[in-house]
Amino acid sequence: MDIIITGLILGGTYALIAIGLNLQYGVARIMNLANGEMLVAGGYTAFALYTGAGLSPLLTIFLVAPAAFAVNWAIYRVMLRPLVKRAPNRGALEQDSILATFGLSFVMVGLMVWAFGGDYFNYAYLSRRVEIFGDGFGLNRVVAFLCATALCAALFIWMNLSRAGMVIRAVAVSPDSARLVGIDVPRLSAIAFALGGAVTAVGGAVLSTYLTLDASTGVIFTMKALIIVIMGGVGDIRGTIVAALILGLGETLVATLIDPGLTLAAAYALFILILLFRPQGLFGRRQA
Amino acid sequence: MTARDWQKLITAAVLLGIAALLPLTGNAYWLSLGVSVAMYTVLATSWALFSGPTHYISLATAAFFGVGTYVMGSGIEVMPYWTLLPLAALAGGLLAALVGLATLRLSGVYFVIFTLGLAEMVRQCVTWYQNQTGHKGTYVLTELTEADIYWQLLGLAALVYLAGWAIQRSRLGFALRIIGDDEEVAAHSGINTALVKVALFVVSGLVAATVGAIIAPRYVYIEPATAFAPMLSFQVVIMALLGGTGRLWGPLIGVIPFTLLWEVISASFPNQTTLLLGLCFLLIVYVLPKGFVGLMQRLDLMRQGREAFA
Amino acid sequence: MKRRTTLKAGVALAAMTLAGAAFAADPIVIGAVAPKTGPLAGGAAVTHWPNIQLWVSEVNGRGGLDVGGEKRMIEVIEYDDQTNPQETIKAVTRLATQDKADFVLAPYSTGLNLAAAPIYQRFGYPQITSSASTDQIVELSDKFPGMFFLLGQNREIVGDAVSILNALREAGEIGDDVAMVNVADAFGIELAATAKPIFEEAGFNLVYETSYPLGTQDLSPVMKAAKAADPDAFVAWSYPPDTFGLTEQAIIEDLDVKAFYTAVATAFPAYGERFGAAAEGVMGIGGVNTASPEFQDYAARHMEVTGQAPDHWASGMMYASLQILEQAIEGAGTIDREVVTQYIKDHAFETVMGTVDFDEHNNNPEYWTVGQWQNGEFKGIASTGRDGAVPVLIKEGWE
Amino acid sequence: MRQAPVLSLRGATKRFGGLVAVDQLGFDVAEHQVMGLIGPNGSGKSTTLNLISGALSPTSGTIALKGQPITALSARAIARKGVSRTFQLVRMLPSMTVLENVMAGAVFGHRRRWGGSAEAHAIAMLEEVGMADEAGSPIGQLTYIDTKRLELARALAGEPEVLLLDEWLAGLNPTELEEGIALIHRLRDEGRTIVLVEHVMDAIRSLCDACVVMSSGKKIAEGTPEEVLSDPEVIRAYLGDDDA
Repeated sequence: MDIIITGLILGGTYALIAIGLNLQYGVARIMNLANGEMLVAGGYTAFALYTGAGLSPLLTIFLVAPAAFAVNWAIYRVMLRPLVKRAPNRGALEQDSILATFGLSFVMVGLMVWAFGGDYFNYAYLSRRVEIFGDGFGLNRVVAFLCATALCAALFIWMNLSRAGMVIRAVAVSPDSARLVGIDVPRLSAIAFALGGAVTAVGGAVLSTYLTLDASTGVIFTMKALIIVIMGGVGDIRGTIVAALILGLGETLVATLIDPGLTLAAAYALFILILLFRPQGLFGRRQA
Repeated sequence: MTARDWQKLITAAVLLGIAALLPLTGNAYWLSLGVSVAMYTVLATSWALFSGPTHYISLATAAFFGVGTYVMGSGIEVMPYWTLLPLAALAGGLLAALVGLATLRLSGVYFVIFTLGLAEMVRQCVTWYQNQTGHKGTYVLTELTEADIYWQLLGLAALVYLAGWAIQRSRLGFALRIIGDDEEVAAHSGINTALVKVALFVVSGLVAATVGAIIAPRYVYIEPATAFAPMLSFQVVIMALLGGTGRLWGPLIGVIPFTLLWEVISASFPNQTTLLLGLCFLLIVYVLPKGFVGLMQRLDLMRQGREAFA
Repeated sequence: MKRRTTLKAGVALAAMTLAGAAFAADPIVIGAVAPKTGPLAGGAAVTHWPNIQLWVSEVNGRGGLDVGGEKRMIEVIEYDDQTNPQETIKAVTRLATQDKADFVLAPYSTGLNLAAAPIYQRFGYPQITSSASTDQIVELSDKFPGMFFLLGQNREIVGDAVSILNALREAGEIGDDVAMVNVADAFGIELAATAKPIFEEAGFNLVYETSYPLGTQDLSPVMKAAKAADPDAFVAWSYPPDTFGLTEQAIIEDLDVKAFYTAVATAFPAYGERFGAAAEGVMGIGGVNTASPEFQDYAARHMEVTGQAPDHWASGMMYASLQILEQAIEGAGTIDREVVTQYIKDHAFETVMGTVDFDEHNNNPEYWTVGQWQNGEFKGIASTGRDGAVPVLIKEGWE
Repeated sequence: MRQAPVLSLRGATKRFGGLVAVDQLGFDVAEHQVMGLIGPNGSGKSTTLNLISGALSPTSGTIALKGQPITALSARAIARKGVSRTFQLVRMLPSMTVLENVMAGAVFGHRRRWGGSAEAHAIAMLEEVGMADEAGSPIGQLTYIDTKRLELARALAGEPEVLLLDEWLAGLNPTELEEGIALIHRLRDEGRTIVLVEHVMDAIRSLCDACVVMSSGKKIAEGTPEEVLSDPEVIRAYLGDDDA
């Protein structure tokens, strides 16, 4: 029981890390390697506002979200759109976007070091014990899990029930056909990219309540997010959620039952196994 | 071999000979840059041998490099240096073969992410193993100087160029170009696409591992974080693409300006090094999508166009 | 366009030079290479860079270094090595050959120091390391005679931690059962490997023993398992992010131990700020004599100049390394590197951490090994010959 | 005594999830025979070619080349055993010259040539399709029918036992169509064994020795073009039940 709850809570953390990237990659087709930096930036904002102005990180997200949306919108329109236009095929776009966003991640690390310094930052927020079925858990992690649940549920409902969500899903499935039925694909891609960035930054704000971050740690989160998104299947929110939970549970199982030293190795092994037996990911569609 | 081939071969040998004279100038600064250039040339060229024609972006360089570094690091106490280099190559090649067999069926981005994760996974396994065995620090204390390391890298570069040249002229190279153009046509023409890809991946893996082993004495103290630094994989890709992967010498003309640019940025803007390097990456992607080779070909076409009009 | 750390006094000097003041001597050019970005940037931002800033401002505030009767200002050239040994090597070489640096401060961390050691050796720079921790001091100082080690040896650091637990056990405060975990990275692995036989020799039972990867996001399985083993003491050979993570989990799990030890970053001021009263009684690597007026004065100046407090382990060591260089240059009365290096070998130095007198292996034999949070300060409780150790406190819960 | 068939399918079946694209298909192709595979859109013709060439592997059933089973083999192995194909949508090797495109077939095909021999053979194949003059051209400048010809030359360069043509005549204008039919006629006269999927009825009538008609994955008729095209069931399959 303990393992399951710990695993689920960790899965929630992973969902917060990865769900934004899924939108960016699944819909806008940008494999964003600067995803982790966006997360750290969100975390830093929460840290600064909490330690500076005493603002609760849970309120900060309402500031972070629109700001990150705007920034990511601009990034997409200015930086990435030209790449999309120029790419003759999806493979070329992937190559270009990997390189461009890798450069972007450097730029963002540089900007963050410049703006906030290279220091570690963390703070105590809701760092209390709560008991669930007799086992103790960090309240901040539980809250993060609830945030992840709320965020995923909201995204899922929005994607499946609203018109805008349907249109975004159409773009995810087939940008070419979407264009044929009169969908403004560039605009939708920009929205999806910006939304993904906003979700990631919000995730960072929530995670900063219990993780120690610094300007250079983004890459760790990028790696995790990539693995989860690929495992879950590109362009499907359910896949990412399931993959995040599987990874959380798997790592906790290995850590508890085998050896914590093998958690990351186990995560990669899981990732490889899924890729080998289901290259399109858990929920992905096989590409024609 | 035609006269033209001989001419090329001799030119290359002369250039290599000139490059080998660098340490004799006694200028430590240029030598330290020379080591960087030689190292990245070898890595980027061997990377391009595989990734250029197949368009598979491999980010596994750091994994192979790290494996080589660790072979050297853990063997130097018990074995002579020169036996460790082939051992490192073997280890890198073996890893590449395993990974290749398992993953070269994956397409595009899946392969990219997998190779990116590979360095991390190997690193985790190495550290876990060391932890289990109660390892106390990996030191590579040798008498090798910067010049020795530089010459070894040059020698390896020569081997890589020879291998690349031989491959280009072989069935293997031809098969690789066909795969790069259209894998389905390749399979239907009777090419064992998996074997060809694995073979080339193994070449790039064993070369990168050898480079890691050669560089290990330079690091003196081997840590997982520096041996498996993911940064290396990206640097190699960027440099190779900056040069252009369509020609054997393409990566070289990417490595040299990039290393110099890197040096200028590091030296002139110590507080914005990372920021400016990022901007340069972006610039390369936007301005030189096909690298210098592509740029030269474009200029060539333009000149021909003008001549045609004249 | 080289950006050099020109602080107030430096600017004044530049103005004087521009005004044509011919009597101003050339500044002493000092190179500094350490991470500003990359995995170790967080640690360097706490212990490395602020001390350079402080030292330069102080020395230049005094009008510079007294080199054989002539006052010479310091000009620092900084490079970011991005936590990449290749870059460290290039940057040190660049400092030596292009910038013609008179001295180059030691880089940050064991790995980067050792990678650069051959270059320091080649150009004859004394390399006074304050963040390199190794058990190969004898071999290394033999190979690199200009390399000095301030931070101490792992054997001692680990041995003293065990001794403290042993003392607590003999006092009847704790039993034999110890839970030991470590971060699976070079430093953590080495400390754990050193610690294990020492613990066993001392008759402790390692009731729980494991490692976890660097960058683990959730340490709760580790802490839950440690708690389940019901230890009397908890020891973690940890790095900055996980030192925080483990402590937080210990609080949440309410790990009931009388001795709680985490390694690197326990001595960071941020640790005390983060955990407040819960930090009370937590032990960690390092320590200082907080009662020493020299250290108090240093801490106050550090706060004033850099806007942040020094950590109570490597910060003082870093500053001490700068003081040693300063005193050696002034004492030798020259910037001849060979002479200065020999001076460092031959003399003892007064630093904020007390007197430093390197032994025949260039090792600083007297350093703090274990510290503990007491009354909101991280104080030294064990050392290899330093004065001012305070008695050990029993950890009384997490409130 | 009848000669053993070069290619034979027995009970070949391909399922995609619930959909049965090819259902218990069986037919033989004799040496020097031109076999037409016809049927309405979506009847499983191209899937059948993909099964033969190894692009897809059958769910059940057997396929044999000269009596040897090739059912479980990869596309590469099947190509090496002597099956060459063209694709429904032309597939070129864009970075290579015309000659190199053809050499790709010669170097790795049924008979593995290399160097001068491969080049000479490739030029011979280009002559066969009437493109010898363009050997050195990059393929970006080719007309549509030239890309079709080139692809044919590449397939021929492998010196196949069986040549599979997947709607090779589709998309040609009337003049080109005439040239195309003439070209395949020549191949036929050379005595090559060919399986072609085609919609152009004129071509089928003039080229095919025999036809297999497919509908919804099943074989509904087999015989000479005249026979099958007058079969009421075939007409019904093409025109739909209402008109029958």
